[in-house]
Amino acid sequence: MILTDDEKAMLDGKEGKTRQKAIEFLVKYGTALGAERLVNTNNVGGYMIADRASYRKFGSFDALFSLTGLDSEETLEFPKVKAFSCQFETDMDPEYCDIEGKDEEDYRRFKANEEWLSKIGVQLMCTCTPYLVGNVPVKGEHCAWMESSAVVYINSVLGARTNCEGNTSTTAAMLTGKIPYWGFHTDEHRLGSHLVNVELKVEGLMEWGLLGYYIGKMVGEKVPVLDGIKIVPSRDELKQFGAATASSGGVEMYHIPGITADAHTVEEAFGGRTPAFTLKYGPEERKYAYEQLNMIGKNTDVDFVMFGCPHNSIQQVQEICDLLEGKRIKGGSSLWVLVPRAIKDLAKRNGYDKVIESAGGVLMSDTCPALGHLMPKGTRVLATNSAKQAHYLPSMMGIESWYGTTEECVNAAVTGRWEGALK
Amino acid sequence: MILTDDEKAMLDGKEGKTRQKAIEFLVKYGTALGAERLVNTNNVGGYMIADRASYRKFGSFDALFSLTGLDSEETLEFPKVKAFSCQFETDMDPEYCDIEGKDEEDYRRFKANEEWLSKIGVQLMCTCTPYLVGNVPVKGEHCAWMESSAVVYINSVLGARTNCEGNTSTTAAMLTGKIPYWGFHTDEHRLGSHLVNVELKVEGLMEWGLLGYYIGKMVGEKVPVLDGIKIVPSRDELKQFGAATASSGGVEMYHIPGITADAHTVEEAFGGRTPAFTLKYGPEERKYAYEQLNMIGKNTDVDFVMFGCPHNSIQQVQEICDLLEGKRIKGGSSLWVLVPRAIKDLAKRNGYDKVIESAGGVLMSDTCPALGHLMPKGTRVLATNSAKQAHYLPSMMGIESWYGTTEECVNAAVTGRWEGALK
Amino acid sequence: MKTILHGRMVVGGCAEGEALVTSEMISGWGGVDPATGTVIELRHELHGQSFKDKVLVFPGAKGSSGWSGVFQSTRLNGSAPKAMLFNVMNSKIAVGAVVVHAPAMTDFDRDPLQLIKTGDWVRVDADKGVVEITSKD
Amino acid sequence: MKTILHGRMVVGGCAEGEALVTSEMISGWGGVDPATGTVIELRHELHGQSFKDKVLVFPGAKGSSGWSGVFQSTRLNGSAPKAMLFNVMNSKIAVGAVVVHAPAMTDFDRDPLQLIKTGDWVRVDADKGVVEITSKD
Ligand code: F3S
Ligand code: F3S
Repeated sequence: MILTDDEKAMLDGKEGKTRQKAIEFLVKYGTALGAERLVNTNNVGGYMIADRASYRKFGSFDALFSLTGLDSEETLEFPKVKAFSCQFETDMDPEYCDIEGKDEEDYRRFKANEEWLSKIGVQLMCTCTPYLVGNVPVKGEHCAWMESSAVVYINSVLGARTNCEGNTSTTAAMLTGKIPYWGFHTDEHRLGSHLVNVELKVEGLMEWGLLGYYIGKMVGEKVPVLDGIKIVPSRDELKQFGAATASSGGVEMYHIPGITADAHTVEEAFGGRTPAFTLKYGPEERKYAYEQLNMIGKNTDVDFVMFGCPHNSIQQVQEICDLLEGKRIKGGSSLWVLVPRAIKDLAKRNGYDKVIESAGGVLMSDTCPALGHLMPKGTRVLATNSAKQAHYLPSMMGIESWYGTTEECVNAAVTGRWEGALK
Repeated sequence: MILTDDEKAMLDGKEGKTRQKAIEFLVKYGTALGAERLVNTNNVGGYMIADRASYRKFGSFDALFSLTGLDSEETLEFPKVKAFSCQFETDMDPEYCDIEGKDEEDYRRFKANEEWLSKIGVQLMCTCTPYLVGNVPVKGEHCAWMESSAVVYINSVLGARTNCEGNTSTTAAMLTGKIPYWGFHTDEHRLGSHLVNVELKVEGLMEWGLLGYYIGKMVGEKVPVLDGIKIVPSRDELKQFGAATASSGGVEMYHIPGITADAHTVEEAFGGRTPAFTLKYGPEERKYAYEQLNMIGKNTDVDFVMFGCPHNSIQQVQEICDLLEGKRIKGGSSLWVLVPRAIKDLAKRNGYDKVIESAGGVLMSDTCPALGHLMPKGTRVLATNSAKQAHYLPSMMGIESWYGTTEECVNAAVTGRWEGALK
Repeated sequence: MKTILHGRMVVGGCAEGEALVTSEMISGWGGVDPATGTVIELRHELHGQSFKDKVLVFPGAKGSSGWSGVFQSTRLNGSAPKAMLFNVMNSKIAVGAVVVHAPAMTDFDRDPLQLIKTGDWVRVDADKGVVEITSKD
Repeated sequence: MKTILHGRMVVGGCAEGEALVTSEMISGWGGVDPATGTVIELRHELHGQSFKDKVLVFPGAKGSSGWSGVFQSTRLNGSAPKAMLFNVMNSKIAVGAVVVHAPAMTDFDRDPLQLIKTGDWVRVDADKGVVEITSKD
């Protein structure tokens, strides 16, 4: 790799051992990728949260994050970060230890972890939707983000430039303000590969989730270009769509010409090249996606309903509350509505916390079931409007799951029964 | 105007008198514009905050907002809004009544106002930067927003479509989900008119504010296209830039080809037409803008420093705190750092409230000096990094003002003296 | 001497009064004192002058979206213009014109800023789309 | 029968072991149990099988950005693959390969998914860019 003078100085240890270790990792990583150089970044989002077992084992945040964040067995002291840096999700909401099965030790560790991050200058956004709480990158901005659902959103919808980074690369990027110039940082890599002719009218969170799940399955980690989208999708629809493509496949970028940032037309999205493959999305494909997402569900006795993967916007909270208002969820069932912490503040201002609590649910922030390995005790059957959560939770937690509309899920919470169906 | 069936039904009063009045206004408004039809919108941001005098005079929110929001002398009862709707700024921060010179009556009215808005389903974002707290419109999304700095941001940077609406049109849009299809909703109107050759390297909030202030002055309410921008500006730089163009002029849309949403190239930004005018921005123009912004400042004894017009992002709060940490502002001086309420939550999590308070400043949300006609008692000389606030406050409040970098303003807060200069 | 101008109705009605003309756009919020109808923008050529009961002739509206709110207040305070004639349409001025309730016109066959001088007597029939100017000289 | 493959080094080093081959991309987070190196993605053809001490031959990495974290954990838990051979480079697998510390290669002259069968003995010299396959049959 070709390094600039400031990069060479860091590599020589001129800015201390920790930054040296960080840039050493970035050089190894760039070499693995086949990158020719690094690029400056001032927008990094990662994950430095200690779980109970690791923290007990390592005894300090410095030791643990030296390993997971810098690939260093030696414990290094962390200086202030160089880039604007955010903590994305965490593994618990400190306000709901009980419900999550966390104890005093977990709570103390979490608070200490927050303090440690804050001390090195990392913003505690604690969400997988940082673009809902002020981290809205500009088109062309070089970022280094983790969290596949956020990556696909900012690359595609906003036209920012990031690969789907990992713990180590984001930690190294925070400390150095650098990331390999490769992949979605370059024009070439952002061009479309697969053309998807969407023959149906796609409207609503569930439909966009199905479309995304199908496309991810079909294109893997390639770059799909959607043609035939007639109605401008909402931010929340795109959020669910992207998360679904990144779960069933590894989509980090897509184009909806005229709506997403990079291309006005299908031709532009392919950069003049011919699509490698052409797919269609019609009634059969929709049905296939629905069945894939619902194949783990047999038991219609739902005991856990979850909204907010990726974390809910205030608009989604409002929609849920409009459906929930004046109702009570079934005894023995649980309802979790997940939001970024800052959105919880907004929600409270409008009294949505009360609506959810009176119905017997919980307005939770900072975390999610899949990320925190958290579920209400004894959960057997989940219902959710999130394709991502329906994809991951059965594998991770050994439960059954149903995927459907927000309304079907609210009904399942109230009646305790799944009555959703593809209409 | 040609109306659809659902619009005609509303006009006939099928959805009640209030929505009837709302769509009546929209038809008058559309006629005034010369619009041919309305368009659906599900993203409306407006202002329904009662000030003390008006509330005393009208006695109820329904009466007051019937007049200011629906142009109706008759008091109408407000049903739930139809579109996703947000309250943008307000005229006070209920946490700082003392400092703002507000009393118990103001506080109670404010709280009652919040409750009233919440009851009709309006989200209490209470900021002029709703895109920092989750209202991030998608490219092509038809919106109806007030607040010039927000309008120019979402039109240009995000590619959403809105005119700069007023109290009445946004209230009517909330209740009906409609707005005239005119102006920036149409492709034609979004094309560039003026080419601006930027001959300087523009970097940092102050420089972007100067550039914006100059351009607004020159192009009025036209659509400038910036050529020669070499470094991708940050979200905050664009935020300051847009607010400045909308203050010295009436810019509601601009293009920075390749960075803002609508155009990849200068040619595209003009839709193939020839620019009506070509301007340049070089050292002289920069100097002119600086002098215009600083011409009201004579007295260098600064007693009020203000950051956050438009409201600060968490990144800006961090930058201010990095400069402020460990310092104390001068006795008798005031320092206000303004943020959206939801961002205050984030800031607290990182301890920035403490940093600001220990320095003798205040972390304030919901409002701003210009909007709330709020200043620390006895203020004579302001220093700010906001071109918009430096433009408006002297006229509105009869004070002097200085415009400069964040660092110069922090120094002025600490020393009580303005030592800024154009370098 | 009388001059006739034709234009498009923005808000209907008839009114007449003395003209107040400016070649500079007007800012509502922060640019006008709604109590008196006085222009308060420091850098404006009308700074210190009120449009109360005048026929306001100007290029158009600039600045904050509070424009219409301020102009509505001038109506409620009795300090609104008698009529408004302007060249450049935008959403601020359209909302503003509707809530001011006074006759308003735009899209003229000739430029009113050129033809009308401050102090001229102006009769506006927005419904018919006609403006009659009696020069003060 | 021995077959030789050439490719590009991703992470240097030499290792050998039995091949575990899949034509499906692997999800790290939510797809692999880091304690045992077992694939847990329910819909995956390797579901229930562990890559511990195997030479893992696969198209590439999919799914969440937790990929590298999970693969780093397999190293710490002693359940990592001996080597990784894959076709599609991306950032997840690059970070993952670096933190696994085992030799890794990509960009082969022929498709390893076609040439290597589960159970074959595979010797990887990433530094030299050579893979030697001894068929089990
Ligand atoms: S982190 Fe977010 S994207 Fe889903 S899996 Fe958890 S809610
Ligand atoms: S409302 Fe916002 S844009 Fe400035 S004038 Fe007040 S801070």
